Amino acid sequence: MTSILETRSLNKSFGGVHALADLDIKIYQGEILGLIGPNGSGKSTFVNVISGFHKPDNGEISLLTDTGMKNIGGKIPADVASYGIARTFQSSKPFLNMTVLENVTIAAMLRESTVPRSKAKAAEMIEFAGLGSFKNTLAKSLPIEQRKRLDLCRGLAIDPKLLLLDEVMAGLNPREMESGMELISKINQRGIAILFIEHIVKAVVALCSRVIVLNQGSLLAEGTPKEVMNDDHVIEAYLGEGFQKRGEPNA
Amino acid sequence: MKKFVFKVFVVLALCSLVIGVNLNVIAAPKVVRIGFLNPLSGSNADAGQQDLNAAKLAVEDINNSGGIKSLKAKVELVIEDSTSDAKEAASAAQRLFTTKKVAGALGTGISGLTMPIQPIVERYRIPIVTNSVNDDITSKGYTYTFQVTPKGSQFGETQVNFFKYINDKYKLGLTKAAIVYENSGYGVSTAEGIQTLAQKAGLKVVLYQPYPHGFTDAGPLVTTIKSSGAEILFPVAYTTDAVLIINTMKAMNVSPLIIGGGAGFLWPAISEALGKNVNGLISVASWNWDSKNITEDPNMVAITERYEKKFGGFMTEHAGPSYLGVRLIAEAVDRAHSDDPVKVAAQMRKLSLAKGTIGAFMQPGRVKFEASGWNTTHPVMIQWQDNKPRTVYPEASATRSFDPSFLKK
Amino acid sequence: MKNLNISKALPGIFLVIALIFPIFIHHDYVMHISWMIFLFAAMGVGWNLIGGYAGQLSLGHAAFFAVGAYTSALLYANFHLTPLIGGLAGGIVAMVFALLIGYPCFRLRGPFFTLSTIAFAEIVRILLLHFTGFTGGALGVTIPFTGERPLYLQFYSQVPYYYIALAILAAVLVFAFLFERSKTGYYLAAIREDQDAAESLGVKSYRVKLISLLCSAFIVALCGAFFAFVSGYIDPDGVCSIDFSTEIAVIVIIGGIGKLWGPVLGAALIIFLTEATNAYLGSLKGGAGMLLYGILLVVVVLTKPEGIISFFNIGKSKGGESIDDKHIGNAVTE
Amino acid sequence: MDGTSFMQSIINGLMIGGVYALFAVGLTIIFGVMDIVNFAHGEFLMLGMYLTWALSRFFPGVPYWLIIIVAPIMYVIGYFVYKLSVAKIIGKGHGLYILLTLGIGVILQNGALLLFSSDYRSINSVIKSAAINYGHFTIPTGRLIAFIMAIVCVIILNFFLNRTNLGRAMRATGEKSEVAKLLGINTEKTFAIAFGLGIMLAGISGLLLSPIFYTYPRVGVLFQTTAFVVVVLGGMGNVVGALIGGLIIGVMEALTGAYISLDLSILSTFVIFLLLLFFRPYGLFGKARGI
Repeated sequence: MTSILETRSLNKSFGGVHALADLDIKIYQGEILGLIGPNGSGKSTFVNVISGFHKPDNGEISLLTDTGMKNIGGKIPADVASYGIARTFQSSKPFLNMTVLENVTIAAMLRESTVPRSKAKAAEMIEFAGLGSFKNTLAKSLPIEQRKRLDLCRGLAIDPKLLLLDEVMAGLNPREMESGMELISKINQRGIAILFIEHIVKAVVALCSRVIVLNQGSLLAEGTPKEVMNDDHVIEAYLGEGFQKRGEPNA
Repeated sequence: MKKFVFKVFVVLALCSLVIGVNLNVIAAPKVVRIGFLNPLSGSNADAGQQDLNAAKLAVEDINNSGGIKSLKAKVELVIEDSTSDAKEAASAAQRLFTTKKVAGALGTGISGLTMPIQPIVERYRIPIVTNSVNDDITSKGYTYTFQVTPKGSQFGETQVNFFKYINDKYKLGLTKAAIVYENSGYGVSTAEGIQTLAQKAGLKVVLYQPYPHGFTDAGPLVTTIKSSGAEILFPVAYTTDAVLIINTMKAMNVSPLIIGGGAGFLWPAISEALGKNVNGLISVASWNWDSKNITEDPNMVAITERYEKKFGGFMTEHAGPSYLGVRLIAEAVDRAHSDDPVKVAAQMRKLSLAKGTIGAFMQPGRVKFEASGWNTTHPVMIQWQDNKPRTVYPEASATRSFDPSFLKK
Repeated sequence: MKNLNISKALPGIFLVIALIFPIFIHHDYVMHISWMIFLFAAMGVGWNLIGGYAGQLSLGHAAFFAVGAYTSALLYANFHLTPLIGGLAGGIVAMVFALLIGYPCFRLRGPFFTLSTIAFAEIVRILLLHFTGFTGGALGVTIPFTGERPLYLQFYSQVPYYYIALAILAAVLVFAFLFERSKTGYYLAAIREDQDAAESLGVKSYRVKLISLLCSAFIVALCGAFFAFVSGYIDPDGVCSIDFSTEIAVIVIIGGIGKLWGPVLGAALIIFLTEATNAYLGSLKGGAGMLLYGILLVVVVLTKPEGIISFFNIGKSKGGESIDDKHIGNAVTE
Repeated sequence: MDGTSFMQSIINGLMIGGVYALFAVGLTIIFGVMDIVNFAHGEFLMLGMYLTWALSRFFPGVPYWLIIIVAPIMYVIGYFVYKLSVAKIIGKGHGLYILLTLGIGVILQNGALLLFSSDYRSINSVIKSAAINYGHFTIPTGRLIAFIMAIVCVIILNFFLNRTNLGRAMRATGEKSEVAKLLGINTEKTFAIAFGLGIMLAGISGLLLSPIFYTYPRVGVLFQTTAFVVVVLGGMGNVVGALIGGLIIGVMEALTGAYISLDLSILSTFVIFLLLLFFRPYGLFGKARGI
């Protein structure tokens, strides 16, 4: 299992608060890695540091490229994207006054040389993501599910090797979550590794082959979803001290 | 379709408005129009206002004495505000020359506004009389520009000669000179004149310093003057900076002999600003109301008195030449028997007006334009005495002698 | 992006009207006003590339105008070079200046960028004044008018200037039309919508803004060269003043910022109104014309912030309505 | 350039710096609280000068005591200018307030030209060229008074902003206006007061300048661009920063003028400005936001 992304003693603190503390994390090729942890555990910071929006204090981030592992720590977001890492934002950030097609075309332009080719690619991606019927609607008039789907679709359009999904499922009803998970596994089948940051345990268990847990910026646990869910430390971190283990935590 | 029609309608409306604005019909032949182009707004508005007063008086005087006799026509002044912006001045000139049939025009008193107008004047072959002093105005081969006043480079000559005159006469023994000038067309051309002459006259130029016009504090400038040890100061500035320099020098008791470079050191505003402290101040001037060529001719004196009565202040350095400019154009129209600008220009080039005519209004007492369009004249030196600038040099033009009592101070 | 909701024919119709207009009306003053409108419109379209599409409000574009004017005028004064080449040289020199200001200034946002463009233009003006030996300093540069010299853009009649200015405007509009639809155009719209989201998709906002500034500088410099030869005299305070930079910006903002036709409409309105007020009110009392201009400015801002163009709904903008800059407070991108 | 003229340059710099500072303090308050740069600030300075000049014709002599009339009038003018115009475009993007304030500036400037004509007005009082000569140094009295008044105003202002409720409300609004609204602060009123205060300070600077300077419609332009530099140097919205920034710019201008060349003295201001914007955009003392 060759890893596509590795961090070695990754550190980031904001004014004394250690958001990330000596993190060594590996994401393997083609896997869907779940990343869970209570609020404020550093999940979003981790995504922001990997995607270049925050500069790491120290430590290394290396990404698999055709010429072997390359250190991408400290690169600006645009470079990180061109190396092949796409991301979505916790609160979706579409280009509001543009249509869905225009939104995705912007992303497709990273790899496609001309505007018409980018548009064609974008149309293709839109169909793939099931947004066909919304192609010419303005992003600002899309409901929450379609906005999330648009974020995903835009990320796809830059042909990433790794897709960072930051709480893509938040705010969706069960039916929407079902089709969301379907789309994510469809994306994964195209060989794109996914870092799946989510609170909804059901989705993590269903999609992820492996899960890592962060707490106060450091790695608390790692393993299959089942192992992690039953790990005492994890339960303690989530539910606070004083709770005994009571078998399978209900969804 | 409806929206489309609406849009085409708007565009056509805009175009017709542009056309309608200016195509008024040519007035009855009985009026000769003389254009007036000077800054009535912006930073040079105070100079423009002096020119406007003089031009109005000139037109009044012409009409009171029978207008243009050969055409039996009254004269009308067509006023355009050139503003103090060069681009707008060019548009104003374009508007004046193409939409109003003028026989000639007066404009402008500010070098930086006259030069952008000259190509337009040349294009429409309309004679203009300017009282701005920059040497370039009559050195670029323009044939329809007539410069009534002395040139910037002559200012230096007169200032240095005058200094030598009083330096010898009163044995002042001063040798170290500082030249500070406003970094503008007027400032640069005047300062270069002073520098070349001062060196030739054996003066030691210890400071040759441009300063940004419209500065907020004369402190640094006066400090530089003080540390340069200059005994004579040749400042070239408009009113705002001149007042600041003199006040700050008084405050820092730096008191070299000041020989002003015209404009700011000569206009009424400085006497309002300095009160009686202005008396004794010397300055070069492109024209002064009490030079001998005027005081010895009752008609000329009458003009300056009419000006003072009408506008409540002595006729200023800008007003005199502007008045003369309008009268010269009227004279040329009269001699050309036509208000066709090309004919008027031809007459202007032939003008040779000496004593007894309006030509006496400009020292040394005659008006004659060279091929370059420059009227061969020379600046005069004035000294403020009882809050009025009095001509004290050269002797041929002086009506008052220089009052040395101020030198001791 | 092509959802301009005007009929495709309208630009063609405007061009035809403009081409035949001088046949019917060729009074020199009307021609003068027209080429002034075309010139300011072309500069406005140039300014709009950075001010509208990239949302970077510059109040220092007179610096590029001055660089274009001075380069072409000095090339003429020293080597008798025709402005057809001198103008291009001016454009290139202006692009170099754009690199100088672009690199440092694009890390700034909101009022800080605007203030730094003011400082940049003032520095250019002061240097033009200071190096008298090279630029003629305060004495300025004269290009004497010595009769009909087409190679040096000198004509007796104003009609040729009308057509040259029209050609410049048409070329600039076509460029802007294609620019809007180019990758850079899309990227600029994306940046204006949400710079973080755009950067996460690989958009190098700094490089894209620099490209739009380079194009903008080239266009405005070209207009500077044209103006230098038509007016025959340029001086630092005339071509590089704060008031002039502000006028270019005001024309686009009033006409409709971020919209292809905004600058054209703004130029027509402002130039026409300034001329009309100066023609009728100028001689009345100094300042009356400008007072009306000030009142118009305030009224437009308070009643119709998106600019006059929204009345006509020509060329719906792709992206931001007005200059909505969300990162107002902090000066620097993280 | 011997020692004395170096010291004299420092004095010159501090003296004009006092005036720059007081003028900039008004600008920095408006920015600190309302996040807008007032491009008509110079014209309000001009308004203050004309007001003082007009009053001094009825009350001749040294005009400084006129502050008790000029200050409130200018505050009221500022308050209503905000209510009638600026209030309508708050939060609608920074391009609009630049245009609006530019428009207000053009109106004030040309209105003054129409009312007072373009002649130069000055107040004939002893202050005009009075100075304290100490050894071979000279301290112009008029500018010294302006310098002291600037310091006094900043101290009072600082006290007001930090100690009084209204002051704290203004700082809160400056920090995060949405949050301030939630806490029940009437941001509308705070904005109006801040703008009124800013314009009052511009008026006071006008009063201090009128005895030692000349008044004409475009006088504001001379001070405005420098004030932008001072505000950024001191940190947008930082009152004490604006005072220190003003003094630094004054001294820099004086020294460049004395040691390099006079016509480049303003250049030094702009070069500092650009360097500052790139390396310390929050100014020497400023925080990211608020006052």
